Amino acid sequence: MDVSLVEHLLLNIEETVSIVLFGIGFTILLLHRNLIKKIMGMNIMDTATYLFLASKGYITGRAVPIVVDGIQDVSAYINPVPSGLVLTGIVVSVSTTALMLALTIRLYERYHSLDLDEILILAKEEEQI
Amino acid sequence: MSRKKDNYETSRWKKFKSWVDGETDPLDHGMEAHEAIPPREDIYDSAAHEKAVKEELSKIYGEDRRAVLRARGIRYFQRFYKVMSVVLCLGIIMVLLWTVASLPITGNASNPDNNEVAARYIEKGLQETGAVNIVTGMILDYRAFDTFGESCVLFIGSCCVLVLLRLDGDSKNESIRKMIAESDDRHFEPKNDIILQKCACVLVPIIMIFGVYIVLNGHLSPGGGFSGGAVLGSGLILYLNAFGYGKMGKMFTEKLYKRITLCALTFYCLAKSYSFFTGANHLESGIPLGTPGAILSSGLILPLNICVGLVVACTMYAFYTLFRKGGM
Amino acid sequence: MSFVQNFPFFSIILAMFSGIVSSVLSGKKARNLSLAMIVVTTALSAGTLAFCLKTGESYTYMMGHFPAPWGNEIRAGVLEGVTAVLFGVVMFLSVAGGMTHTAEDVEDSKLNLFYIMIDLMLSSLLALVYTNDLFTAYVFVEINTIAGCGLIMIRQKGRSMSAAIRYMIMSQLGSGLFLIGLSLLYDVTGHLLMSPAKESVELLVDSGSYRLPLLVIMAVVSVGLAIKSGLYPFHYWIPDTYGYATPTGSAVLSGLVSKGYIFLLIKIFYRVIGYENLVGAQMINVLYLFGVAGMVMGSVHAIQETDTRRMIAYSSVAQIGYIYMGIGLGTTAGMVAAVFHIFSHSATKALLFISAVGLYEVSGDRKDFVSLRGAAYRNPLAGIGFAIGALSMVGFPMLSGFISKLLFATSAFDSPSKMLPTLFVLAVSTTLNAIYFLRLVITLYSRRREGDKPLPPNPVKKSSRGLKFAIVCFIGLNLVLGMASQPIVQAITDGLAMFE
Amino acid sequence: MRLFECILLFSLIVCAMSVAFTKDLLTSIIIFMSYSLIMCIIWMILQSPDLAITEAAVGAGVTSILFFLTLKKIRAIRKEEGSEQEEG
Repeated sequence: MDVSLVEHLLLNIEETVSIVLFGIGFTILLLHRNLIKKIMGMNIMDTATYLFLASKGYITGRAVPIVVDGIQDVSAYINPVPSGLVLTGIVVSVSTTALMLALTIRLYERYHSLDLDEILILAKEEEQI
Repeated sequence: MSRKKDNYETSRWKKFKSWVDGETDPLDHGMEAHEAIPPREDIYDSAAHEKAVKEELSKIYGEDRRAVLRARGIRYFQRFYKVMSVVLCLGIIMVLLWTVASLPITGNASNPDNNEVAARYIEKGLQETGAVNIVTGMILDYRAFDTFGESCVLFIGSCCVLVLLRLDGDSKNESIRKMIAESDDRHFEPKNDIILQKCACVLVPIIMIFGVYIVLNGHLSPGGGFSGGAVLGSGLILYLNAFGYGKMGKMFTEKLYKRITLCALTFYCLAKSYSFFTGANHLESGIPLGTPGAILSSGLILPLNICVGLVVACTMYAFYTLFRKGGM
Repeated sequence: MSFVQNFPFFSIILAMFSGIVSSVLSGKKARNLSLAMIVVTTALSAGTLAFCLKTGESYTYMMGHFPAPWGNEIRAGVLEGVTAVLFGVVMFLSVAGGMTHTAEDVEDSKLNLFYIMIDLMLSSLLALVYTNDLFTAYVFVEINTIAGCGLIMIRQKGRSMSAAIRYMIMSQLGSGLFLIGLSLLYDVTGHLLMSPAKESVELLVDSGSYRLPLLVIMAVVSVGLAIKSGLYPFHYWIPDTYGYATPTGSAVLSGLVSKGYIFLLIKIFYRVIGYENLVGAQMINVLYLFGVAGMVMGSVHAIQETDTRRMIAYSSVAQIGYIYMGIGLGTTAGMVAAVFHIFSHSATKALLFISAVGLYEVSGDRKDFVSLRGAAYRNPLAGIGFAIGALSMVGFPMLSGFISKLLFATSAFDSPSKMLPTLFVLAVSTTLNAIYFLRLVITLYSRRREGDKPLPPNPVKKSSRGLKFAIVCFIGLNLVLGMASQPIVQAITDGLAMFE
Repeated sequence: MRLFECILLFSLIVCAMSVAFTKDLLTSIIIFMSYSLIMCIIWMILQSPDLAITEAAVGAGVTSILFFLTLKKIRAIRKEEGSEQEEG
């Protein structure tokens, strides 16, 4: 593997980690059979993206974008845009999480299982009866 | 040979006809075809040996052959799907990592994203929105449409949870739902736990005051409607856990929840519509921005924060009660 | 600034506001409010369209006091106007057609929640159509997803709930990819609004920097939205989802939701990435391949299906393949054909779902072929509606499907390398379409036989006025799209030119 | 500070992996909660206190409560089923 590539990845450590986390979350969401795990995977995937965004806004040596002592210089504060986007995103992921958990409860009430494959098979059988 | 072919032709035609009439299941048809022309099965399934074993098994256990075939198809499909998914996921990670390696380096002030957009937010944000916290000013003034969409996401999320978990008097399969409601999980835990209650007595006021502080100071310090609302909601949840539904139900009913949500969202919608309308038509909005830094400043941001805070607090509490007992 | 230019904004806010107000209304009032809202919104969209046609150019509308790179914006042009009007009409007819069934399927106390979902669904669709900002698009994609999930699981049957969770999982995968694509794009361009982002992308392409990230952005955004719209290898959630929702839900989901995502994708291709960059990056060929595979495989799956509703759902997979194939041709003519197929398919598929409901009503709510035999005699109007929908799907002249197939075929001649495979696949897919749709139509128009499974007692229900009205209007819409296609194709061409 | 951040980032990956591989759901929920808390500290380091406070209230607070509630509900259903079987 190229040395400069690894070096660059280490310089971009936050992004690298967030991509790895994104991959882990994506894999859990796609492959894990347990619904609660799937939902956790979804959350991990979302937070990983938010970490990616937030690290994009960060500038070394600059402060929180809250105006202090009337200083309004660009060189004093970090980029506020990603923070705003992530704030919006977090709300979205809470809503989807709540919705999916509610669906999980209802499915468990009905089929007494958390395994998605099993639930799908049971649902199919139930209809045929 | 030719006779055989004729037979085959006629049977095919018959099958096709019956299939057009919708009499036969095409899957059955497929299976019958497999029996008629064995080589096709081999294409479908490379492990002929396994097939033989399976057939033995199905004979032994007297299972329906079709079911076995189908189950095997599903299993093969699942295995294939699993392998493909793992490959897909690894591929995505690799490609994205490779991409990251060619992205600009974090923390560098000359990155493309630190452009005139961020510069204007920082340099003029205070004058244009009146908010000391630039992030709040940005999400509630510059990019307010996104934020309005976000509160709609929360609203529709709570509606969906209501659909799924609310137990109604006229629920269709009433007996089952009632049974589940009666076996409420609160039976399994101690009631009126004295330690919890004393702790709650101390903690709930502090949490609530903290939540209110975060909401009201959203334009001055970190936080804002959403985080403050979540803190307020968790305060309500703690109170509920300590003192039970009876006490909570006296002050917080479903009606109140609906009213608060409706009023807050309506105000939000109208206020932002007014601001969008005046902005797009280049009219003066006439909303005073006040002195930056004072609590009553920054125009619409404070009331909007309060609205969002109320909606979020109620929604979080509603999620909790709906998950717990399917109602408020 | 003319007052008409406010109309797109009014229509989005109106739809949202009626959703919010519906939370305290009774089911019936919420339904009336929703229907009235859809009519008003469609009228507003028509006003916008007329304005854009008159002035002959598109315009952007500031959402707030701040201009382009700082504040949110929406954008309206001819193509947006046409799409918004069509979405409004299809939404109105689907809601009106499935009204009585919705009232049966949904508990009374939760009926208003159903109409909240419809309202917010429409508002998010309109926002996706009009948006000029990528992050706004993400937020409204999420609203669309959650509302879609609500429309599926509101029946609260086991099958529909398991379909809903499957739908949610696939959609979340798609949203995750879409969001990471947006983050990468923001990272290399520093913009979220479409017009400034496109300028930066063009600068980057010219200077040759960040070539790999741009390619990955294209891929990730396309795959994310393709998963959400159900392109072929990611289609596994489609049959369950469309098959077990309420009739209105099925019509809306298949006719509008997936089309909203595709429209957004086209918009991103044109307004952010730049179509020529996309063609240059060979990304388009991947979409073409997936589209072609979907066209054939969707039809093959549909042939194997005995449940008619699932069959119609699988046919959606094939039709979405057509759309992606058109996008993948890499020519403007192909794109025009794809956009026309979006319109044609959303009108036709909604017609099929709604008239199928009329047929199930007279067959004791059974959905298999044997029970449906002769159903067209028991409910003539629904039979005619279904037959026309099926013929349109197959590509019968005078109907909308014919025009879109014609457009696909003629546009194939523009790209020499893809001409032969396109024509071949079009022929194969049309044949397969004809096999399963005509088979069903023949079944509908053949008499019941001696040995047939008896229908449940008292199978014949009278269909409601709403359903009849919806079927008649959908047939009309199909004929309009089929016979008066010239101005619509012209409008699409103009609208695509305005995207640049 | 950089080292501290790297340790935190590494522990994020560890948490995410163990969420995937833990058998017990309760444990994985608790791990997920700690994942959110670590994320919140990282955001603090990245100078975004708005995000940190929101993540602390929402990710580690409300989302985890919802997960716990789901698990509790599922166990309640399971228990009820078990007692019915005993009776039967």
